[in-house]
Amino acid sequence: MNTNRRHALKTGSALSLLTLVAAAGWLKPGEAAAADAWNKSAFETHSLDETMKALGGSSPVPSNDIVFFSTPDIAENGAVVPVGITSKVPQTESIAILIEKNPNMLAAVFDIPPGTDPSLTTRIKMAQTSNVYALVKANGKYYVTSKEIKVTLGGCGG
Amino acid sequence: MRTRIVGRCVASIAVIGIAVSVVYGCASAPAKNDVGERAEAMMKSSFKAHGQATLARLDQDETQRVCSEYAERALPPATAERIEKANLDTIRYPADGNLVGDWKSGEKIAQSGQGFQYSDDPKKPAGANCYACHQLSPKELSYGTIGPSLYRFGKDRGYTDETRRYAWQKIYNAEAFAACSNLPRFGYHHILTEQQIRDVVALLVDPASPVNQ
Amino acid sequence: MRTMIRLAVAAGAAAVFAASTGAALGESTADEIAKYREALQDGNPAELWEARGEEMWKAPRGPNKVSFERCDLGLGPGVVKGAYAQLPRYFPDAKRVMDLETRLVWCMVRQQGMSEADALKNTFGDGSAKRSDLEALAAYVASQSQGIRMHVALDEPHVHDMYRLGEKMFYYRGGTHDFSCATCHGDDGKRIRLQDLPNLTKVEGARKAYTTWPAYRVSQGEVRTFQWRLNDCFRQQRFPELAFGSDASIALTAYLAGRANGAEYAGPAIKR
Amino acid sequence: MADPMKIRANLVGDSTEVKVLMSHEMETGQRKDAQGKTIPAWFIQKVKVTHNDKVVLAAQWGPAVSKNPFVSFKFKGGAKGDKVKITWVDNHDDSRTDEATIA
Repeated sequence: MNTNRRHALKTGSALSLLTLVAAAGWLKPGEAAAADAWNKSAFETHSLDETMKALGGSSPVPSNDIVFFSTPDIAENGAVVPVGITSKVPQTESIAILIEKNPNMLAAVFDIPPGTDPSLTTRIKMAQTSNVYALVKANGKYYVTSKEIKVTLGGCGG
Repeated sequence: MRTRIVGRCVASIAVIGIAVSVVYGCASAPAKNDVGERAEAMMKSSFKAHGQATLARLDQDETQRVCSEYAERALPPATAERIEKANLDTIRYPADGNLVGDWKSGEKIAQSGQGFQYSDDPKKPAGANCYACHQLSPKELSYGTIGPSLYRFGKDRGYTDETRRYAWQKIYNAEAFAACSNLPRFGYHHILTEQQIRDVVALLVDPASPVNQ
Repeated sequence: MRTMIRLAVAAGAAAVFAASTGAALGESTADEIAKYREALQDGNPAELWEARGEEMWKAPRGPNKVSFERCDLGLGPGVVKGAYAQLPRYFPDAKRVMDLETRLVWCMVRQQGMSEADALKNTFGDGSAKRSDLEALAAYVASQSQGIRMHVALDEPHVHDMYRLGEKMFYYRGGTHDFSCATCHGDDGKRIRLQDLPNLTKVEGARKAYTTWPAYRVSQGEVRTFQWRLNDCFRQQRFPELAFGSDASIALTAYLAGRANGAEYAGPAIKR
Repeated sequence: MADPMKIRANLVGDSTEVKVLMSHEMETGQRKDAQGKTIPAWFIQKVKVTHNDKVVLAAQWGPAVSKNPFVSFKFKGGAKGDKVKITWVDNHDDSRTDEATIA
């Protein structure tokens, strides 16, 4: 929907923290993520501060060419939050999902080889209402978009 | 033979194997209480005590019994009046006369659905789970609609002694105002403590409460 | 530094929140929840339970090394196609009205030679590593009734009697909170928090609700059966625990399944 | 032994649409059991999808991917009857490979 406006609102915080993850080196150019050892350090960024320490590298550019689809603004339950991401950035190599307020920010990284559509859906856990970032690596550069997903309380005994 | 069976049809079901037509005969026969008694007996043998939820919870008081009986038809006005009067008589007020506590604590109580389930720790304070059924603070998107919206409860009614007293009574025992209401009797059943009721009253009637913004 | 970042993020989040909560809040919330539910439909993990259940159905089990292919769910030994849509039903061999789960336990004990305690060991999975065979078996059997119309034999006297007892139970108020099933499920268009409550006193409501169970509950990461649904409703009603396979559980199931008659079975579904 | 995956691979136009459900706890390592003891982390870390030995999707996951993970995506070059093979490896070094035929 209105990724643009949302972007404008929080570019400041989004950009710095994403840079960090990118800089933490979770992807090496030209290599499939699955071929590498699991990138422990990238998956163990607990807070903004911690990610901050790894600052360096180029900032991801906010992009309207990354779009969330089949991703509701409100999740009825945080244990399963459907997320769909499409990248129209040419030469997209990988798509990552980050959840700002989760204990560990990075949820998943997908490598997209040539011939595979830069578009996928999956499901993530969210500890609470948070911004969710779709980070795309294309032709060696990073691009980002984000949206807030609210996690609601449910049930009669909770 | 047919008439006799229909007349005492529930007893017959229990004793004989019964024919289909007889069963349908029962549906229109005035033997409802007998089905009710059998249902009650069946429940008592089908539930098991678990933690704080003992089998005594299946024993109905007069209000529960009458409200179950009339669940599918209109409650006669005289019966409704009798129930309301009996429940009004159960309402107790704080010795110091202070009905209004802290709305912030009231908000927490309104959010919590813990308490009295067999899975709950009986040592922990219970919540009132108001948001399960009511809209209160407009900041909480996740609210239910079984009960009416209570947004602006105090503002709309006026911040008067009368409003405060009504809020206390409603929370303490709602059956005093509307027989067979869905609202639990938080005071009568000792679900909430005196202080907790004060705090929930505050959530409803304090001009500073988010409910009245 | 730390505080500054936090503040910046908080301010951003607050601004987004303010921007997205307009006047038609209730409506947009409902729309987004509907989108959430729709997005879940694409892949239902209940299929993993169905696959596991099918394997269990066909494998020799228990001390007698007998598979469920000898188990008669009412349509003949081993017949699963359409069986769930006709349950609960009266079983002359057990002299009892049984629902699916009760019948599965009966087959485990009578045919496979398991002790009742063993058969009832894991009626419900714990949401973690302890899984329930019954939930998987129920998911499989129920999946074999997809698209088949519910047809509980209400003209059978035993079933009809259970139906009427179940109806009574539905309206039985009790416990510390004065709740009955009807407290939450007796009116149209109501919800608890954001969860829509089917009005089970109406045929349309009962049809829509009953035909989705068993269901994968994303909040629990388990497929839950109708026995579980009733058990957990009564827990939240602040009642004592409804015993698995008890007469009361079957009576209430007969009432709700019977009211769903005529509707196509559409489970196992995926739900919050 | 882990349960089999449920894989669907269908030709839609010139793309193969893959949908996969995996049976896995995806335990975060942050939850506590009834006794208050932390339940250790247990989750899929790597996923690889191949078509005719060519990798069509590769992923690394943390424990924030939901229990019983689901992924859907599309790739070009598949034909009816071809196999799509999926492998996951978790943090216990347990792994599972399943395949499906493109329909």
